[in-house]
Amino acid sequence: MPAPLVPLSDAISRHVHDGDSVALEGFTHLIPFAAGHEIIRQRRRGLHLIRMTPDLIYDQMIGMGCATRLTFSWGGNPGVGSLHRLREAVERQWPQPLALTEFTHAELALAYQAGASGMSCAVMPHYAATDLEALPRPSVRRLPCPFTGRELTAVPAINPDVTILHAQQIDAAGNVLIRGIVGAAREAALAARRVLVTVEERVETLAAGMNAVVLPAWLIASASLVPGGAYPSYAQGCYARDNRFYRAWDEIARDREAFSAWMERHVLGVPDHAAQLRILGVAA
Amino acid sequence: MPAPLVPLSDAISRHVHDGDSVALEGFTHLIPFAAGHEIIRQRRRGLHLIRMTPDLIYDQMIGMGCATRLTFSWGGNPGVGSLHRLREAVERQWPQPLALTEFTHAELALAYQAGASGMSCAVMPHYAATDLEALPRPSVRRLPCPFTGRELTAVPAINPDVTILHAQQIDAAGNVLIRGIVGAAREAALAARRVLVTVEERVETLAAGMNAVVLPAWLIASASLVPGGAYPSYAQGCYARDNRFYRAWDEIARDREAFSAWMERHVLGVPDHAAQLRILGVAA
Amino acid sequence: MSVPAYTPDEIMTVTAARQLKDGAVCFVGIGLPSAACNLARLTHAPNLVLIYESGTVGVRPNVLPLSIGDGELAETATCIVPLPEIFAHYLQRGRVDVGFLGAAQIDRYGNLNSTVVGDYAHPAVRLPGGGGAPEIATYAREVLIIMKQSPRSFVPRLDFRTSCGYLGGSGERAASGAPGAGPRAVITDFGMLRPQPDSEELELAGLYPGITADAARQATGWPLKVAARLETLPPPEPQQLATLRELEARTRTAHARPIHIPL
Amino acid sequence: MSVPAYTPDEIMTVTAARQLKDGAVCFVGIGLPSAACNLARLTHAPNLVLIYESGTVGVRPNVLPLSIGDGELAETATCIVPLPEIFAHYLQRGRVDVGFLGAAQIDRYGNLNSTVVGDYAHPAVRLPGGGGAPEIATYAREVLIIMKQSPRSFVPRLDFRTSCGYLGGSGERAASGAPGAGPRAVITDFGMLRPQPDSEELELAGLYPGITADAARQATGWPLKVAARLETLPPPEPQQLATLRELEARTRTAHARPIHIPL
Repeated sequence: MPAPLVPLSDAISRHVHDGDSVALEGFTHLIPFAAGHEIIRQRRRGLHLIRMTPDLIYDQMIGMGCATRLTFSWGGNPGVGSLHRLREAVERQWPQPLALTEFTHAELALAYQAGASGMSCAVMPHYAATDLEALPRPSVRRLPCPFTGRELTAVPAINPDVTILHAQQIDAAGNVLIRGIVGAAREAALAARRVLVTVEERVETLAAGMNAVVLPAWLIASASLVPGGAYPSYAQGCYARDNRFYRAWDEIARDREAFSAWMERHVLGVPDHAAQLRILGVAA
Repeated sequence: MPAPLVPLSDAISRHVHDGDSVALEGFTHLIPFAAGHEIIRQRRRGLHLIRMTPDLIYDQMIGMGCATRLTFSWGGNPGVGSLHRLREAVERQWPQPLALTEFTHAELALAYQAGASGMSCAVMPHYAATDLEALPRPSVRRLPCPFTGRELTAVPAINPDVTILHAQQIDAAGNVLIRGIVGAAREAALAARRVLVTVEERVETLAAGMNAVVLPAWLIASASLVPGGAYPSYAQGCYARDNRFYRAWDEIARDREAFSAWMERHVLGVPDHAAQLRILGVAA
Repeated sequence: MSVPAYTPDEIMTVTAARQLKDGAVCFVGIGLPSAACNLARLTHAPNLVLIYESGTVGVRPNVLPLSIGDGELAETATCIVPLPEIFAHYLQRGRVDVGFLGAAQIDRYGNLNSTVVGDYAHPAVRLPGGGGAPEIATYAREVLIIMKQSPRSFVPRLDFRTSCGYLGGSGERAASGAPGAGPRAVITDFGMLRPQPDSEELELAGLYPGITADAARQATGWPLKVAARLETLPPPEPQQLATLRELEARTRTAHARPIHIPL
Repeated sequence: MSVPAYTPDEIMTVTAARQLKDGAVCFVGIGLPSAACNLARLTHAPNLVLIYESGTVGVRPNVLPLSIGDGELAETATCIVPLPEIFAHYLQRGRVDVGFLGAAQIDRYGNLNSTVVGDYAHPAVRLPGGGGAPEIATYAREVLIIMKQSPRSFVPRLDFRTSCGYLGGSGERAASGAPGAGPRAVITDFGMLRPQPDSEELELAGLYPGITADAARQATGWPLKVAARLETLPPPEPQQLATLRELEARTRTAHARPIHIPL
């Protein structure tokens, strides 16, 4: 008895609350932009955003004042440069201060994995590699390996209140297929208290090989049909990453006014993602 | 530049030595019987056998005197009953004593995972569940979680000298596809110092979806073409598990003489696995 | 006493199946538990989620597997995950509602032995060992135990505690921090034992038609207590029996099929 | 001095590509490292194994990715693994021969800063952060660093140490237990720096044609030492340049392609 597909606006309004810790995951691929934009439209505040690579979607959410805290491991525009809204929040507290909890990729992936495994923490070898460890952050601790005596790094589990993923397909029973680069999306979902998904299409039976990455329906709190929901990120087999947009964002986000105007026109000023894609000329 | 396919007898004689720790993995599915039988034919001695579920293949290797140590987590004939040769080695030291290192499934899977990750150990929550913990075994230790203070169980990494897997396909570049139930096969392979594979068939390009389980060629020390190499276990998409044989084994293995006669006729008395399959009437 | 129109295995299987609510997530063991779960799925609980420790999630087999990892499970699964994940992401993460266990020995608090009879270092009988049982016993929200009752298997003291029930009873399990609630019922060939709410000692809670409490007591190696309200468990319904027998007939045919490997 | 027939980026890329032996397993970063690795693969090292941190192993892209996870990588990979595994099973397990790094700041021992300029709590410039770099720097058997040389980036003292080079030099890295050997070379727009074997301080080891040691010194924020044998690095070969330019032309065309999403 899978939950029926619900409009994305209903899913966000029901499952994402002010002050929640929220992970919109997907490593470069399948980033749930439509869901992030709906969170902006619904003016959520005080969110603790969690993502390995904040990417443009968190740049936008941070710039629009949704977040007071960010847990991340690499905060740039991939292949392009800075996330200017993230930078301005950290460097000049605009639109408000943003508390950072910073990990390396390996640490944050492990933190999700620990959360997905019902653990309070997980361990990796420790080496004197980085000043990150010296920060006053509540993130990693050292302990000796009980077998070798060598130092280990313990990373605390992350269990987001909500994890949101975008995926290619949902079947009639509500099972969800992710095809291509998965990043730590599955671990972030399994770690979460609630899992929301947006999907490109609904099918009778998933086009999935025997060892495909499938999230069973019973792990999912809510599913919404949002074609193009990962744009300007991509959905393998559906549409490519809009590398032109990622480059163009550098200029848009560099300036507060240009940023605000873009968000006004393309996010706040539209009812949903489909309307945005039409304005951008990406969808007919 | 993948290594060319080599005869299985060459692979075993080159890569499996007396006294090695050897993991023939595959959870119920894809158990490398042909490789195990070749180890018996080459009369390896003093092996430390490692497998989550010893299954018939280790019953046979133990009964034939290959092993002096066994690391495992469940030692029965699945769905049938006892492994009589394993029992006789433990209960009556026949044909020789067998030292046991015993884990639960979750612990042994974690030990492989730690080995595959270059770790000295990995941790899981600790609960007062089992007397296994009280055994004088070099296996698990306790330590407090540095964040919550709750007790954790640390499991030491396992890094076999050799891991042997059976798989469905190898491609022209030497990459290997596993399709279906994978168990801890991949972790056991990634943990090993040397990986040997036997495969059902060689193809130009793997019949693999984007997220299929593929072992890259450069992780593999040696590959051999052995159709039917998992029999009486199975290879998904190629042939089914011979549940009749698993039931019949109960009678054969119950008695030392019947066991020795069976091994003499079907393993020592044949040049290779294909000949065994013909005698058994399984292959034409 | 009239001869019932069902075997002891059949009424055990049907009784176990009746414990399962539709939609529950079950971690299934091989043998009677597998038959019971699939019978439930084919009758009153079509949305039962069956997980086998081979990493197969959401299976809907047409015939019962002999092993925990038959190809039938892979072919009908929603997804297949590596074995480390089935324990970490599903069981340890608390996603499993019901776990099934059997064993060679059980004590009055539902603790189980599947490791050795006799001394560990010099056992009289070396049993298969823990496998997935210790973690199933710890993490499943509740556990159902299926075992034939005899003084050899229902013992006053385990030779080895492989998997925990209520430890020493009277809340000791909960105090140990074990996440799951422990054994909810032990289904035997005589009837059903349930933990007394305070002491957590197993007591006879139900009997199959025609079975006496005395018979059950004699098949138990400790002085078996009887619940204040001793239930008579219903016999299998015709439709349940028919479904189970068809399932087992299909299974026998499938398992007898000879294997042919083209070389 | 004649104008060379190649850009600084081109000779940096070709020089980096030349460091790669056929068959090596490379953990590839985006930008120049990605161009260098694919150039090597398309010329002298067809069996180079390229791993991107998005979990794509053994990729053979026809165009360069803009991001670390473009679809082109997934489509041409031998296999795709989850992100936790690419770090645990490949990098941490010691399977990576060569890791590539860049940064905003480097010091004389090859330590790198990609976190902040200024104070961490109140930074003048918030940089993207560590990402995969701290672990690449620690675990890759050897590291190649690609950075444009200037006094602002080649600094006497890092504002923040994100990733380790030789720490304080003279064996301090090895003593720390870091599994990898550390930076083997720093490839700049002037030439190449290599660690002096005893002190492990980076020294100027090679210059591109037409570049002087003085120019390189002036672009360095510490007193740059010059190796006893200062090599003149060869210019790109015509075939290398042609291959690189074709690759980049294909890339530009692909990245300029408009996206159409059917709703």
